[in-house]
Amino acid sequence: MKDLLNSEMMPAPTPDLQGEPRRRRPAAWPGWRVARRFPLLNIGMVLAAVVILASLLAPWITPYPEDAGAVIHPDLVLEPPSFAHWFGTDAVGRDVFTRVLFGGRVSIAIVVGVLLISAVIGLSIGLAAGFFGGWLDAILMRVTDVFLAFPALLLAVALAAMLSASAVNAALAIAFTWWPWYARLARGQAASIRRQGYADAAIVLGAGRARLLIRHLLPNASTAVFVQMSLDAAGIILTAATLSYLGLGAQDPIPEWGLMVAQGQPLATTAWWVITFPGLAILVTAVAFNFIGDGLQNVFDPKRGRS
Amino acid sequence: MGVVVLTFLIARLIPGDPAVAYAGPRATAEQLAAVRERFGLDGSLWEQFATYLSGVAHGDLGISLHTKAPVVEDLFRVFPTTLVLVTIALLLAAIVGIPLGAMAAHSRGRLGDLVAKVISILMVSMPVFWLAILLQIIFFSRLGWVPVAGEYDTRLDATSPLYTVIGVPVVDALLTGNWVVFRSTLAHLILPVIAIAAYPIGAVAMVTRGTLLENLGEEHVRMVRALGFPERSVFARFALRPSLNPIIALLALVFAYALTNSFIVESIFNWPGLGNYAVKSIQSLDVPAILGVTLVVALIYVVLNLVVDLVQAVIDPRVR
Amino acid sequence: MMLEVRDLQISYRDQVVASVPTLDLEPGQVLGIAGESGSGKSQTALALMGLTRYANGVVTGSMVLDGRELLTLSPRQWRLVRGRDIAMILQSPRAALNPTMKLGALFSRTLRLHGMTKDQRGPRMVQALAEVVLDAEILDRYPHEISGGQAQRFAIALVAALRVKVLIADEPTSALDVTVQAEVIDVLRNLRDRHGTAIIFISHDLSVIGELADAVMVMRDGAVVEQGSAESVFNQPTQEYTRMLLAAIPVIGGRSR
Amino acid sequence: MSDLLTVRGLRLGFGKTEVVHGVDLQVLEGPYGLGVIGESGSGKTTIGRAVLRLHPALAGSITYRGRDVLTMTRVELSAYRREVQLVFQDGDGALDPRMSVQSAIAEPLAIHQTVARGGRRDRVAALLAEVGLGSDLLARYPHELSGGERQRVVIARALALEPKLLVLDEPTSALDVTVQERVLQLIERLREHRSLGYILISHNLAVIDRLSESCVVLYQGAVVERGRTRDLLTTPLHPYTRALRAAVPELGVRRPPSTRMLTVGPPQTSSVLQPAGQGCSYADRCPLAVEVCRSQTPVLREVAGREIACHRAEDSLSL
Repeated sequence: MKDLLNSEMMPAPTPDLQGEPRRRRPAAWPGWRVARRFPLLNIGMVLAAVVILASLLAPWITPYPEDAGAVIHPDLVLEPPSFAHWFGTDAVGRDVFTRVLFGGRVSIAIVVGVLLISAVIGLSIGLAAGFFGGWLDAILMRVTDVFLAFPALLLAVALAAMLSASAVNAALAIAFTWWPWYARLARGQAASIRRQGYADAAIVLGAGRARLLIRHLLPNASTAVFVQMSLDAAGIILTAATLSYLGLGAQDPIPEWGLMVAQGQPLATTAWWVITFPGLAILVTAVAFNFIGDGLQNVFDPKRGRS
Repeated sequence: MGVVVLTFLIARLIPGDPAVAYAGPRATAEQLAAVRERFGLDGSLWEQFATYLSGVAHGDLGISLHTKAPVVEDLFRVFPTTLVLVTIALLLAAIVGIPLGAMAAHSRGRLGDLVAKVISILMVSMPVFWLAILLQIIFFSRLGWVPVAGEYDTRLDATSPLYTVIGVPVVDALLTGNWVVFRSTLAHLILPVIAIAAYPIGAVAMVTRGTLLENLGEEHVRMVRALGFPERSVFARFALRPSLNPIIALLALVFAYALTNSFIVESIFNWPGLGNYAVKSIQSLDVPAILGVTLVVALIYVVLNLVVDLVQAVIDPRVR
Repeated sequence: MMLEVRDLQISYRDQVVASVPTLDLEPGQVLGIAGESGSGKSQTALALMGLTRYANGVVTGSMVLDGRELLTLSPRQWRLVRGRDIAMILQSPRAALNPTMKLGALFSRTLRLHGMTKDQRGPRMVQALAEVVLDAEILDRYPHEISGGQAQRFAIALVAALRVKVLIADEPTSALDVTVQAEVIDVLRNLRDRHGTAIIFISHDLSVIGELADAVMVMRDGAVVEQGSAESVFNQPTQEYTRMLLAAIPVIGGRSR
Repeated sequence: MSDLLTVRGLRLGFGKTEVVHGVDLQVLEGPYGLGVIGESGSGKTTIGRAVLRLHPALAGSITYRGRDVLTMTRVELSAYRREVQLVFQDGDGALDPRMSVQSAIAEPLAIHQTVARGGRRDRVAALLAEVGLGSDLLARYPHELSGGERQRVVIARALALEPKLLVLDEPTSALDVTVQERVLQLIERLREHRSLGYILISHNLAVIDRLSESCVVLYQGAVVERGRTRDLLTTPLHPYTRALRAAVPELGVRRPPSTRMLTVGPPQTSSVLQPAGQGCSYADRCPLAVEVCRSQTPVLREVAGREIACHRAEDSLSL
């Protein structure tokens, strides 16, 4: 147990017998050998793999795949957990286990969609602002500041209320509130890389803007963006679930975790299982992504270990 | 200013006709026109915006469609309650989160660190609505330890009437020395506060750990160790103080987050605050009210940033 | 002999990073430890301060100061040695001062920690600052408001006020400009002359060590390569590595264009 | 001999503060080294960057082989930067951490298409050999190299375009002495083989002495003394140069503090550098300062075969 997180301790100075010591710092993905020394990262990756596999394979591994849709089993209403129904059944008799697994597909689709949209928009805007500076930077950053002045969830709620309630619209609303964070991150990265000696060196060697951006900026900013994306995956899961819980996301027959909690809320005192398992699913998925994000942070930047 | 434009656009773009929402589905065309005129909904978007802007400048946010009272009055009524709730939750987050993070930093790389980190991550990964419902079921429905719903037991009004001072029962009771009601308000506060504080506790603990570790690796910490200062004061005085600024910045950020979470928690615990008001405004497409709520939130954000800058300047001379 | 070190070995996770068979120091003596990066010189300094434990390292051997074995001390006992018998100044002088504290507060707290009354502290601080040619007005400043040279002199004033027996100076001038470096060396020499403080002066630069040291120890890859009096090491080095180090120092007028 | 690079009246600043106040420099056709001596805050690094147009000039001119550098178009600038290269101090992270040694050195070849793709690998290996490194390092990344190896890679990359002029900004200050010695030898060899002209920026007088024909001493953004390196370092005239020279520790020579011109100066009351205004910027620290030093800014003038900006140069000569 003593060695649990030992890689985070002060690195022992290892004398290099060939003369000058070579700096040892993890600049690129340091490989699985190092990853194994971060227990939370591993637990996170295993959990995430289980969640993703279970939801992808849901149609084949769930006992009642038809329960993911709009079916009613009047004879099976609110059965407590049993061998036949591991997580019990809901108010219209659908198998909660089946619905929880199918729910993962919705959540994962939302996470992927939101991350793609917001990262692409945010990165382009942020990199451009940090790279070119000047008035473009000023304008872009004022715009993102306005967005950031708002609690993201509130903005998403307002947006989702304005669009018609559906999972896709919820994802769009979240993406719309999320991109400024990437813009700011990318801008900071671009500005700091721009100050590095190698950026100047590239200019002196004749590199144009495009080359500087593609060959130097993007690869060096990618680590921070990567870490941020894994941490954000957790935040998006939570936001998406909250929107659905408020009735602003996926609608009834769709098995969405937040929605399932909302539907189960009035019955929760008597049938605890209808809200417990969907909620646990949200928690476990968010924990998995947070573990991964935190672990990656430690791998890439062991000194800081921000969270 | 940007915030005002954004809120206005969002509110105006919400589909559905607010006049219909106000007058009811069976209203006649004349009735609708009258409503539109009364609320300034008949002009072009620009005219509406201009009217609205001049209103904001004069402290007039229009009249709420669902409470039919001036939005400003509504906000003054509901906001203090939420402010008290969120502030208490954040105090709790600081009181629990900072020591938790400090403990993690102290036992860096050992079991205590891992435990603290897992706790923190669980806290920030918790869906707040689910946590609120669970707390309600476990501690109220099952165990019956604490009451839920509302700010205090209104039956007490008969025996110990509460005098209004600022309109927030817990503060009023404290100020007027009404201890019976005060105890009731505290009991009612416990669960909502825990639900709101969960995320901030985790976030504060993680940031505390990170900045503390960063400072512990600094030369100035090595220097005071070399001067013979005991570990306790190395930690509490020399390492923690320069770490406070990032923690304070985080608290401000988390305040905004907690405020939004309080909306959900308030509706679950039936708490008559800003959140409840906001949820009802959205449901009834109450444009002036929605605008008012968003403006208040944005205003809090601005004030908060100001406070953070001031506090940081006091703590760290480099910021001045 | 005031300080006697025997068979000192410093290791992290079972890997030895520095070993010093013998190191002796008398009052008022300046011992220079020279070595390139990775030579183990800074690790030796940490071990002499009893600070290795905070980096999760292990020290074995023996370190006797005025007849008292230091290595077997408890953390509590060590605290009473640090700041009273041994003190340390570091490479980046401004980073070594707490950024949120006025210099006077740090100074005063340190003296209080080591048992000085309020009445004693004021005059002692002013006197110590005068020794390093700093105005007492500096006590009202924060670290970011002073220069690197001033910060290093302030740190030396702290040490002077504490009247320690041994000062460990880990690359105290490497981050400074040459002219400022000369000031700091003068101040250190003054400290030694006035209070008889023994100094362990650690540097990668043999020529700086030559300005001050009576005895010299050359380290490489965690081991002591050569040690002896300054005259013998500089004038008749016995080891090839020492000769190479000495030859590598660029000298003005050494080779002319 | 003709000028390779001429700098006249160069003024540089950050925002509204001017940090370099009208500096003249001259580099002859190689092999030739111009030393720029200065401590932190002297503006020496900014001058180096300005020569490569990495920092905008407020006023003055930079002329490279008769061409005005400051008015060059993008195309001309690109051609100019093929002939003039910059070698950074190692600590600046001059190598992209995500690029292998091979791609780093090949980058200028790829940008300027001077060597066809197929020949690049051989060219890179040849450049590595020229700076004394084996081709086994080609696949390494910067963090897998030692400080000395990294600096050699940076030099090899700068040489890839066959430059005529190098700006060497503290090329060895981050290195251990034994490694520094090898890098100095490398620079010495390259200047002869490739007929290089270079500006060597350093705070280390011995490095300047070894590698430059003439040099300038900068103090707070202005040249205070200029001349042949050997003269200037053996008999420095400006009180600041004298202080610098006296502060250099010399092996086996243990001088009592009193022989230094600058012992522990008066307590400095201000941490910020004085604004450049009236009078000599060195007056506050100068042991020779008199009334005129505080009221009139000295200009460079010829004294005893060199240029010096000091009212008391003649008196300094007789010291």
